[in-house]
Amino acid sequence: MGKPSKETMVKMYRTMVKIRKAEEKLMEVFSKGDILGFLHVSIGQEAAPVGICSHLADADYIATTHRGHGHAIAKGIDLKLAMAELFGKKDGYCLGRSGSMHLADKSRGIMGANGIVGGGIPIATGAAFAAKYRKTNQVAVSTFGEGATGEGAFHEALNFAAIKKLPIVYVCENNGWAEFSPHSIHMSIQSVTQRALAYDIPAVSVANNVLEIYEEAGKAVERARQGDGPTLIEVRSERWHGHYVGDAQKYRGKEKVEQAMTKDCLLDYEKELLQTNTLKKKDVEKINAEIGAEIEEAVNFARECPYPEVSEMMKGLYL
Amino acid sequence: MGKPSKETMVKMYRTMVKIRKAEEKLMEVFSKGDILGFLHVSIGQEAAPVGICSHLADADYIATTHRGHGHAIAKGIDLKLAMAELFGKKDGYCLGRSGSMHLADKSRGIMGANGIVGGGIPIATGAAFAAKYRKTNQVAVSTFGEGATGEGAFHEALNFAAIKKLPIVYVCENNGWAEFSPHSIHMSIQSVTQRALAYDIPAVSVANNVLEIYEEAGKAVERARQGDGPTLIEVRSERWHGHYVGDAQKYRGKEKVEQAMTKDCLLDYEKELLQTNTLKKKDVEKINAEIGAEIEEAVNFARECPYPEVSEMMKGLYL
Amino acid sequence: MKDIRYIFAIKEAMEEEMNRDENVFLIGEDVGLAGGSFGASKGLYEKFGPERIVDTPISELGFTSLAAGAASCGLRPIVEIMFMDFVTCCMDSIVNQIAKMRYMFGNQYTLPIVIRMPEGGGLNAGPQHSQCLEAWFAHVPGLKVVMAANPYDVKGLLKSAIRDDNPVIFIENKTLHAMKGSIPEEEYLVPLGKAEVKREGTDVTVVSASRLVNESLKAAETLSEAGVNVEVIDLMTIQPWDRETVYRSIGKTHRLVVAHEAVKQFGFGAEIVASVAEDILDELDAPIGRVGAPFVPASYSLEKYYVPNADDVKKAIMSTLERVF
Amino acid sequence: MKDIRYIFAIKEAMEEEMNRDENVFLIGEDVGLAGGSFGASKGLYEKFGPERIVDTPISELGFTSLAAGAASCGLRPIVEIMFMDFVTCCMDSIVNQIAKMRYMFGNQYTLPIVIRMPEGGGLNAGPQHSQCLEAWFAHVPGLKVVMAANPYDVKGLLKSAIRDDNPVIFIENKTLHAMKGSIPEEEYLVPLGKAEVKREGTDVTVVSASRLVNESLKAAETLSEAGVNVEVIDLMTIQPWDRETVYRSIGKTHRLVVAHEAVKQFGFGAEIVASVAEDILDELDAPIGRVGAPFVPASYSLEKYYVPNADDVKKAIMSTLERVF
Ligand SMILES: Cc1ncc(C[n+]2csc(CCOP(=O)(O)OP(=O)(O)O)c2C)c(N)n1
Ligand SMILES: Cc1ncc(C[n+]2csc(CCOP(=O)(O)OP(=O)(O)O)c2C)c(N)n1
Ligand SMILES: [Mg+2]
Ligand SMILES: [Mg+2]
Repeated sequence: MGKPSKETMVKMYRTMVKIRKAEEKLMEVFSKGDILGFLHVSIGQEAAPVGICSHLADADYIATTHRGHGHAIAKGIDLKLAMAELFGKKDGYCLGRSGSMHLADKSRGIMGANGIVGGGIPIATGAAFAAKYRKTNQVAVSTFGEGATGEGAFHEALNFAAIKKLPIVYVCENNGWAEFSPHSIHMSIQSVTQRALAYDIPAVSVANNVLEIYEEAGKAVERARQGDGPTLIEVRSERWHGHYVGDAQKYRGKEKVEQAMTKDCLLDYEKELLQTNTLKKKDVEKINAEIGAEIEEAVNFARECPYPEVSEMMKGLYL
Repeated sequence: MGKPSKETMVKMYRTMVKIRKAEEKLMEVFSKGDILGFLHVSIGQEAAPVGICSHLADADYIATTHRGHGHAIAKGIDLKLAMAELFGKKDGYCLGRSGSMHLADKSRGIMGANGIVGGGIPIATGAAFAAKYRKTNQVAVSTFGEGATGEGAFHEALNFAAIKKLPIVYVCENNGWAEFSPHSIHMSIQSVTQRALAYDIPAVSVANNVLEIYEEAGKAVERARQGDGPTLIEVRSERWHGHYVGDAQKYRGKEKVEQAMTKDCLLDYEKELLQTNTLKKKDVEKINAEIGAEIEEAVNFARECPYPEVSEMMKGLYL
Repeated sequence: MKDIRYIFAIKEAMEEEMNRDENVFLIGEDVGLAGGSFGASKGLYEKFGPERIVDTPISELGFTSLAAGAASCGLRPIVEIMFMDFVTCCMDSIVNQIAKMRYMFGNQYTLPIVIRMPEGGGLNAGPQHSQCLEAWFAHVPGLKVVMAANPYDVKGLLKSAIRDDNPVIFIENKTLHAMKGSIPEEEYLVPLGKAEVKREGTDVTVVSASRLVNESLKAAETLSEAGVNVEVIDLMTIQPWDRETVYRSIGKTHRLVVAHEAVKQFGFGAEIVASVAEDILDELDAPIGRVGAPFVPASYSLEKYYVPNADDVKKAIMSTLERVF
Repeated sequence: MKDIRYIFAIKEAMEEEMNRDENVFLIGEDVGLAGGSFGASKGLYEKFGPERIVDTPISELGFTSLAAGAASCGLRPIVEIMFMDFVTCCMDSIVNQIAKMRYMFGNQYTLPIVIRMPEGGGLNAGPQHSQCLEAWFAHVPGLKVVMAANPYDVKGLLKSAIRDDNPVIFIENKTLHAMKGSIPEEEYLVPLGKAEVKREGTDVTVVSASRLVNESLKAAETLSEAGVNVEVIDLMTIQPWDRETVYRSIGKTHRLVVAHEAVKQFGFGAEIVASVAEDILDELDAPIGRVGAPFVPASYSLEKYYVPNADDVKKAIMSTLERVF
């Protein structure tokens, strides 16, 4: 695997910016009431989806969580159609039926965010099963938070994947919080990697650094493609914002929030790219401007798109 | 803890004989059609329930499985009333409603066998929770097979017990088979103790030897009573008979069955007691005769006891 | 009397019962430090501490079965399932263990457990966060199923549920959490197993529960202007439900509409209708009417067209009235 | 034609469909090495190997959701849940994931999954091994629910279910596993969503499914000696169910009995009755009759009094016939 090419490095930066800016925009429009339901943003955690999805092709699979915009974007989702879904519009990926918690794009192997904590883990495992069954060399990725590792679904899925040596990478984004409670409420272990010992699954814990994640994910994806079975990667990040947009975070305290925000995987990466001269200041500005415009365009598209008609509600239940 | 007293050692032998003979009798009457439903015997696995329950008082709790006669007997269940239940009779512990898979005796902390694999694990954990809540120094024991460790219930229960340091001992009787499939279908690890690493729960694997089990169980029960939290004990035994009585074991092969039967934890213990002069040949004979008579009596009691009346079926659903 | 919100009435009920009986405790995800996802236990952690207001890992099966074990040993757990949709993760605990433990063990154990869960739409939270599944539990012998339509009822019913020695599935409705109502300062109970005629009428009986009771009352108001006299019955307890009150009303109005937020097909309304058709069919003067959500998953952006409301009840009433038999 | 047992007809259906389509595979506990707990997959492991006949750890949630993922990627899983009671362990997979994935993701995915499970009594296996829970699934939009009463139907329906692009809950009955029946040598299908008039009659319509169809036919035979002419309808598919056939029959007999093995209260029969009361109440000449298990957990030693049989159906028919309206 080794280090990413310059091209990949720039692309990773672009994608991280895209996730950051898209979610900042989402927070804004949500606060205005343009988006309904629950909105969980992953700001501060952009490194993981980008580091991992950089190793995936469209044909590879990913199943994610309620906090899944980043993964969808990193896996290449069409921003316009995704925005339309978030706005609940007719042209959205799910025809406006489902919103943020259920973004999916079959054409790019995005098997869906999930409103059920842990729900996506065995589903992604099923995708890995299908890849092995068909002897394609597709790989599946399952992302989830540290809280999700308390669910039986996590345990049952990893056990099966280990037994069958399925081509899957389990990525636990340990952002320190599950809803309104800290790590210590959810487990008595320091690192989620300990969970993998129960299945003899190799595991590694990485900091919230896109290049480190890229490296470990590369090994894990390679392992999976070679038929050597699953890997668990823990990414130690911090949640910048509340559990959902609108969460006042009384349980957390302002200082802790501010402290979390001092750790910025995007800014760190940007600095590194500038220092190593991989990008120049003006490249960075250009990228940010381009992405800003792309997001603006997507939001405008979503805004102008009509809502589904009521009659469409009854369509398509059965095939 | 240390070694058991002579009295305890003899009592343990008695109890092991009682389990063995009771189940042999059950196989006999089941084959005659006196007992209906499913009957899962634990012959060859008597060491675990006895080694563990020797440390428990009536006030301590145990929740077991479909293969739970041994634990119930070791925890002191009244053999007559238990037999009556197995025969589906009115005087049975469950009024004849439930049979072998649901033996329970509240007065002795026997919280119930369970027809759902893994079902009893979080229930026993709840008993430990109650003991801690009330600051009694009761201990709970949860027994289950290696197959049960595949269920989410196992994972969720152990995680919680570890976090809350509950006074519980998890006893996995790894008898090599879960229904009709071997260990390798159920996990990719060699020892169930590896599962405990996921929760930082101390774990130990012991052979099917009642004194070794007694020793490890003693430490674990002590730990629990001291407020130091859960322990997982794996007992490596072998299933002598089929999954249930009537299982032809085509999946297993005669040789393997015969091989399993060469390992006899009861006979081993008997030999040890004789060699160390703890018991004399005639004591052994006497004990066996006494227990044989006790079982005969229990079976006769059960046989003569009437079935519940149909009208009783509708009674007691709600309190 | 004092004004109080539904969610706060829930808190008061739990607090009073916890004061009254030290065996009562609350367990669930984020019920402690955070005071509950919907705020039902706000302040209780500070008052009762982590021993009695127990935050759990995300493990519905684990902590619901744990409650079963704790109840077997004499405690009286209140379990909070954050959204009713998540009860799918612990059906084994509820159906195979909790519902059966008393009967199955020959009455040796009592299982005084209340499992609270909010159901329904109102948050545009989409298909996995809006379901109404009470009919499932009503089909399981051994459970009581309770639904409360307003702050007064929710407090009185929840207190009764906590004191009840049987397992109770206690269903809240998310849109009702913010509803205000008037309740006495002093302690009161609302009994389980009794329906209440929330509005008397002579032309048609609407049998309902939870939010749809309020919608039915609205529909009744509108129709009263048109000279139609609607009787609205709030079942409050779905299982075991109060046949007497329902049958008495039908004996008077001879017309029946059942209304719930759950999808209409195979919903609890079907059982009411089937019982009527079995026991007192001759009392009916017209085909019955049914109100429930359409037979598709709950919708995100079309939620307001998905969730049944007063207008749907009104239409069902009108159509029943138009038909004779 | 050839004689075959119900359990073997299931095997044949799976085998034929696996021959026909390499995307079809079977997954569940002990389905492989052991050929299934009830023997439904005997010989298939030897023929198709461990890749397509997949033994799992004891983890109903894990492997059912796994099937959802595999189906999303184009495979066609058949999931075996050993006893229907254990489906409580994977309600989340079925209800929140499988039932909704197609609709919820805007029709992007198809979920051609068959989830097989045997229900009911017959083995004296007690409260946690005898339940009939089809009404739950019928209440969930997105699932089809199928029940087969004999070897011919089970083979034809299962083949149709495997070919269907929607998730199907396919419910067997343990006492039927050993039932013998005659089926054609050549391939045939029985369509989903269509009921069948299993016996024509003019006096009363019995609507039923699975084992109770056979019991109803027995009851009908006995009653025919007394000059009563019973029409027996086998729904076969509970969701979506065939209103047309049921309504047509009631239009002829004007009397209705519904019969199932599940507990009567809130069972699927309630929905049939409620629909009739909503749509064609005026066709009924007498109160309806209902047959189902009593409202307690299944009993071990009293099972034979618990599980409804031909005699119960006969009584319900008689009581409907005695009453006029
Ligand atoms: C089965 C289930 N239980 C509870 C919830 C409510 N819930 C939504 S997100 C969440 C916390 C998840 O924490 P974590 O897995 O760490 O992910 P994060 O939100 O931190 O990304 C909870 C409890 C749910 N959606 N599903
Ligand atoms: C939830 C659930 N799934 C499946 C079963 C069927 N079943 C009964 S016993 C058993 C095997 C259990 O194996 P193990 O835990 O090793 O215990 P053992 O029988 O070896 O004592 C299975 C699969 C069940 N009873 N409950
Ligand atoms: Mg988290
Ligand atoms: Mg075993």
